[in-house]
Amino acid sequence: QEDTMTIGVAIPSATHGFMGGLNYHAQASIERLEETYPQLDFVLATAGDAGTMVNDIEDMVATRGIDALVVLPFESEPLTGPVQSVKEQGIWVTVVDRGLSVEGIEDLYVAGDNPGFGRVAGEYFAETLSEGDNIVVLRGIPTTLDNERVEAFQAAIEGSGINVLDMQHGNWNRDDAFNVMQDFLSKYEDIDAVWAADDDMAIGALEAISQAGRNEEMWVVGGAGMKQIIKRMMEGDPMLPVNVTYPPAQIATAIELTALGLVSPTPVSGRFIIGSQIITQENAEQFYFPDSPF
Amino acid sequence: MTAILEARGITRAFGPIRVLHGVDFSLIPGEVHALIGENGAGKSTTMKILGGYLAPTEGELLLDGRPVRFADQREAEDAGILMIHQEFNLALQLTVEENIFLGREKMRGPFLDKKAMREEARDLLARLDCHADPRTPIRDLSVPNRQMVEIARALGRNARVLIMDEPTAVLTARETDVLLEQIARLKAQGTAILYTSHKLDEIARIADRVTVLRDGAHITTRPAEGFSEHAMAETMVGRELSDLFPPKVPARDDVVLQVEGLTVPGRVRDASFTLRRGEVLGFAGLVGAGRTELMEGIVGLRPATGLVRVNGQTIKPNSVRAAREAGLVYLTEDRKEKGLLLTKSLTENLTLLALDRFGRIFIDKKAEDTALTNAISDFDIRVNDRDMLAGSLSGGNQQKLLLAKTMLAEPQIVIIDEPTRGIDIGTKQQIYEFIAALAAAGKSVIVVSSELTEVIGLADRVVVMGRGHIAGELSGDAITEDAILRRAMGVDELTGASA
Amino acid sequence: MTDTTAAPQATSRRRSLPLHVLGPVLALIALIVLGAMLNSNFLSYANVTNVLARSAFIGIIAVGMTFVITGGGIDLSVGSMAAFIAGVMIMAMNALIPTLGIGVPLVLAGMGVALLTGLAAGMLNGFLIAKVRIEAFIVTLGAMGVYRSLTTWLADGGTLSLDFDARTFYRPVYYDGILGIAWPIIVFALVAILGELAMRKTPFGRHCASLGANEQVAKYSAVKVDRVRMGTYVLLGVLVGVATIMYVPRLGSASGSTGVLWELEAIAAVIIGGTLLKGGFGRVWGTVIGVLILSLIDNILNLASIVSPYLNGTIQGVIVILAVVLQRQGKSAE
Amino acid sequence: MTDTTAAPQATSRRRSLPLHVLGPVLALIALIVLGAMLNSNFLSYANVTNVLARSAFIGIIAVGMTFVITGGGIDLSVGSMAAFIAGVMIMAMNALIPTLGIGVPLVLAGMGVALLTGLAAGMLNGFLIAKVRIEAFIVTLGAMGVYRSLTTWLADGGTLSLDFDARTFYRPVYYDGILGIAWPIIVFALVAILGELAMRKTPFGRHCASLGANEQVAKYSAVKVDRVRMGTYVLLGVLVGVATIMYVPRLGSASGSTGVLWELEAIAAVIIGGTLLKGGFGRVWGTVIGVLILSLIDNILNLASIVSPYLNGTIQGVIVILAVVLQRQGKSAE
Ligand SMILES: Nc1ncnc2c1ncn2[C@@H]1O[C@H](COP(=O)(O)OP(=O)(O)OP(=O)(O)O)[C@@H](O)[C@H]1O
Ligand SMILES: Nc1ncnc2c1ncn2[C@@H]1O[C@H](COP(=O)(O)OP(=O)(O)OP(=O)(O)O)[C@@H](O)[C@H]1O
Ligand SMILES: [Mg+2]
Ligand SMILES: [Mg+2]
Repeated sequence: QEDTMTIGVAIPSATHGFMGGLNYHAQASIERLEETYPQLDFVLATAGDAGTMVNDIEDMVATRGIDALVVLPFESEPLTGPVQSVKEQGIWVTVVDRGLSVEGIEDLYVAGDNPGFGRVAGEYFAETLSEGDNIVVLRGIPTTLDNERVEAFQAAIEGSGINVLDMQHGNWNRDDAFNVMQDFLSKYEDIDAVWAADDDMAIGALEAISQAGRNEEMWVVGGAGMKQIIKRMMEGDPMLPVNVTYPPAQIATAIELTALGLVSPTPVSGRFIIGSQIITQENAEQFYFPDSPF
Repeated sequence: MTAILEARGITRAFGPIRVLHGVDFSLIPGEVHALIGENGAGKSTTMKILGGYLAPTEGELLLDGRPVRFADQREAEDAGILMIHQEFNLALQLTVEENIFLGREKMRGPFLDKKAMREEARDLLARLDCHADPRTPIRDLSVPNRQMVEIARALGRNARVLIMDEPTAVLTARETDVLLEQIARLKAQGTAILYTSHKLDEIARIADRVTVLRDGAHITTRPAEGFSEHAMAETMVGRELSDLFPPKVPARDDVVLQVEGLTVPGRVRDASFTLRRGEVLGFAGLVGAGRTELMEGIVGLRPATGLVRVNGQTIKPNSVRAAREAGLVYLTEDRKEKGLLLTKSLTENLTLLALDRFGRIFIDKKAEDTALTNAISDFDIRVNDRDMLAGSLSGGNQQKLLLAKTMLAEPQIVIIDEPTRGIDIGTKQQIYEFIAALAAAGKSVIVVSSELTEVIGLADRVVVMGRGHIAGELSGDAITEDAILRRAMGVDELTGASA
Repeated sequence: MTDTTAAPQATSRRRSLPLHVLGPVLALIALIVLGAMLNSNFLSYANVTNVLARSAFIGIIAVGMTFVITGGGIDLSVGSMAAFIAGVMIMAMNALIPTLGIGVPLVLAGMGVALLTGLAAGMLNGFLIAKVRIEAFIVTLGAMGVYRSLTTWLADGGTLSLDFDARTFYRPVYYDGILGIAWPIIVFALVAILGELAMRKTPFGRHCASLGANEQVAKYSAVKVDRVRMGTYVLLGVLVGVATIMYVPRLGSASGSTGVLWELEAIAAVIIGGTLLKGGFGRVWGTVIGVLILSLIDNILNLASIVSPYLNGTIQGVIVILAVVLQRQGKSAE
Repeated sequence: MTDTTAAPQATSRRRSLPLHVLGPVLALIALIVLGAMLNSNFLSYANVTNVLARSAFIGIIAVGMTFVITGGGIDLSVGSMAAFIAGVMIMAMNALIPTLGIGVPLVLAGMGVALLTGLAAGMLNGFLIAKVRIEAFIVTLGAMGVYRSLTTWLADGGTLSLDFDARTFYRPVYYDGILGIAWPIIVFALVAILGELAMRKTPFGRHCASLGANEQVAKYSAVKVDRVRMGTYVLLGVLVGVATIMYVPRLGSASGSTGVLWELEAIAAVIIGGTLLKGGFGRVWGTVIGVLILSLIDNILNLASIVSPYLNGTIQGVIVILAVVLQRQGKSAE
């Protein structure tokens, strides 16, 4: 009883597909670990903005006496100070996905590769398209993260002669992406490809394209491997040649490693960067998780 | 003596319509100057111009002999001119004290001096023989008490000129006396008072001079001495007036309304009475006797217990709809808060109660239009424009519209609370005839009124209420002012002793 | 005398009324002209259809909102209610596929579920507001949180998707139409016309306005105040159901982020259209114009790429305020 | 006669007043008891300090909102206004470091910028509402979009961060205090006390209430209606500035997602506290209770991990409605 240990998990709430997947994996791994290690207790809090996430973390420390914190910072800057003070109280800190703005606070860092996410997609565009081809880009919610991805994408296609006709925010949202894509299609006669930067937006964009009857003209690259998209890729949908991974399961990895660090003497600190890979029709099967909500 | 406030050739137009045509007028310190005229003659408009609430379209105002132009009401108030409006000008959610001192709060240091204000409010009200608690929100006061607050507010501001637009319309005789005493006191202190009322006996009692307006034009200004009530009435209306009350028609025998043991918690206990076909039943009582509450309880507007039978059939309690379907309709005494939608057109107001008669699925706008035409002619509503808002009608004409609205529902039994509040004498006569005609046609009418002459002149039978229960009933020749008052007061003393 | 003076007034009203009425119409025309100038495809059949069809969801909801606001109420829950209804509808349809197979019965069953869920949600709001007498703002703010979170919970944090084949079958309800007019546009037009009729020609519309103008007076005029108030929320709930029926076939999915901020958009459309927020006066056709103005702003911003997309919100906000200023100026001129 | 009838009325008021007044207080106590039962650390110094300190932002804003709502207005822009002010303040401070160095002058300059920006934003809202006479709902809805997007634009889509050293210097303004009471709590308490005094003991408070109760009456009573209305928005703007001054040292950054939904939280707190949404009556202490209730709900949900976090929104929504039901029941009993 006495050595019951508590792990706090603070993540953003499930406001779009990717975060939904992340929430799913967090809950699933917590359930799994609670069964495996009866001496572990978990507190899961989801927040809709940075301030609330800080509140949640404060509550975990003050009232639940956590021994370790796994946090996916809603935003890097505002979370840096509060997480640092958690660390100063001798609590183990695992940071997931978005790094803090001061280095060396966390014991363990597990992350996807945001610039990689943009770069891999950009490289595919640069390879596949030829000079003078036109593309449009659907961006996410304006955030640092979105900026990093888009900058890396732009860097990767630089010099390829690909023409970026337009970029608008689809906010990682199907409906917004649908509307923006409809308007792109009205505005531009010739579009050869779409970088939707997220599979939720890809779904909206695909729908708008097929409504306009321009399926033959262009293809779409989304990202993060949503199961519906992967399924369509497995079936060989020509509009979805590739996808780029950005695994929501990284949170599970982080939680599991943290738990392991608490219950066993094995040192698990360090940095684990889960690189973004390209998914093609051939390897799609490996990335298909029919049970995940994402 | 020189005039403190004078108007020269004042005209006023609303949009393209002129409602005042070159009115000349003067007010001398220490006099009570009465302004009389029919509904819509322009009395309120004239008063608002003098009080700084409205700007004249043409003409000029002179204050102490010098031309002035009030940019807003505040400037008029700074010049010592205050006005009591015909329609209440109180914020319902605020308390009595807050309303009385609104805009000129007493301070102690940086904070309000609530205690001083409360005390002064109490004193002012006491001068008017009104004992409302200064901490009560206006919402919880009866209509007469609200009027007293309104008057107290004006008294508290030590005006040089006090303009009173029908201050007694909602008061009973007793409170009117108190108010008139106060007016006499102010007059003795040299305040100039401009006064209007449709109760011509008051005018005869207190006025020094009388100005008559008709259709927005100045007809005459005369000393009140030797200007008889009858002469005033005829000058206002511009024609001969016959007897005010029509002859009474005897009621039939069958009972149409039977009220048994009706109790409105906290307001009325155990009231029972009957009403026969073709009868005009009067309800008299002092302010706060609970007549309004009883009537509202009967028609389902207030939670009440007890039985209400119409033609022997018990009607569903606490349902206005059920009462209305049984042919029972109530006309409220509070036309501004409960009677009319002031921001809506005349038609929408007229047909609201009887909307089901204008088509089940779609409203028949043509029929509505005809109904408005009929209402305007039947009730002599003076409208400038059929599309105007109800709130732009003069006070008396609003009352007529309210009557028309109620009658449009073709009730079998109609309860009229203060039917002639703010109505000019010519129209009063029309309304009385209308009530008599209703009774003659086999409808039944309950008239709740604080004007005893009205109850006496109209009713076959009078129920007197006091302190929340029925204190007695009079009929035929036994209905006299004295008998009614004695019953109302007698009960007062009796329960006062037992309490 | 009254006759002769009445005449000029009547004409002046007729003359000045348009100014105030025209406010929103002018704003709409200005936007259309601007759009046409910025992009030649703006007035193309495809773009016009796109804009109108996607206005339909907010539009149908805003028509219902017009009644609620006219009656002196407000409903902040409509966006999340739409998400919730969509979620329930999708789950119900998926569950019914084994029984009903894929076909018209399935779609009809789904529509039935959507309408009933809307009805129930509207009744719940209406009950708490009209009978329990809690501020509409609080009830619907609470309901907003409740439906939003229930939807996320139903979707397990992710997205609820309609079965692929069912989706393919249902899809034409958004994308097809008759005589080249898409279904959502037809339904929106129908709802708007019926709404306009109900507001102007029926006792219900009158009663809503009287309720919003002065509840006491309405009560004293034998208007069943509670029932009318309840009615406005129920009507709105059902219309949210109708909007959802048009929404689900579009993308075939629902999640916690479906319908975010629809409530504010719908309320803004209603007010831009000239309905008074404090109640007592409402006009449905104005709401339709308000909805179109809001959709067009988005469309034009996408078509034009004038400035940094970060500033879209600024432009939107300013135009919304300007549209209302235009309308108010018209009114005060009158 | 009137005396004797008035007497029972007065006593009944005195007896039942507490019931209605106590509504929110009871809800608060119920929550505290629940929290203490769920977790023994709930009443610990650290937790109480955390909850109170973080309530301060919404709390300070909600005190200002109480005046706006009492005066018959509403302000939907406060959340995004806070984000905008925070952004401007951070940029100003970063820009001033070369001149002023890191120290008290820099912090004071930042505070000055925040207050001035708040003042200006409040004046703009107030001007459009009181002078140009546009619906408050529309003005502030538009302003909400404008400030939100301006903040995103200033941050270039990302986050605006205060220089790290300046941040370290400024940090104690949130985290430290005197006599063990954190600064935000002290400032919140001060604002609440001054607000309560202003509402109840000064003409300004009275004039706000009269404005909300009946504008016409207020005008006829020589209340400077426009100025009072403007005053409420300016006061709120300045208080948003004050809240931002406490907020920036906490997170040291601002982005487009700062202060999202604060407006609804502040309005909800005001209404839970017993202020009438339609204006005419307001109480600041009630608002404070409302804010605490809202903060405690969040805190307790974190204490307990009762159910799926997806359902937190449901629980929150239901509790908010229940808190107001409690209060209304009290009122109707009266
Ligand atoms: N705001 C307004 N808009 C249009 N017409 C108005 C307005 N105010 C008053 N009127 C019109 O001016 C005329 C005079 O109204 P006023 O209120 O002065 O009459 P009054 O003599 O006070 O009548 P009453 O005895 O019924 O109170 C009426 O025909 C009325 O309809
Ligand atoms: N809305 C209200 N809230 C609380 N008390 C009220 C309200 N309206 C009236 N009262 C009180 O009820 C009692 C009776 O009201 P009211 O004076 O209307 O009776 P009434 O017999 O109809 O008199 P009248 O019609 O002459 O004014 C009074 O004591 C009054 O103060
Ligand atoms: Mg008058
Ligand atoms: Mg009465």
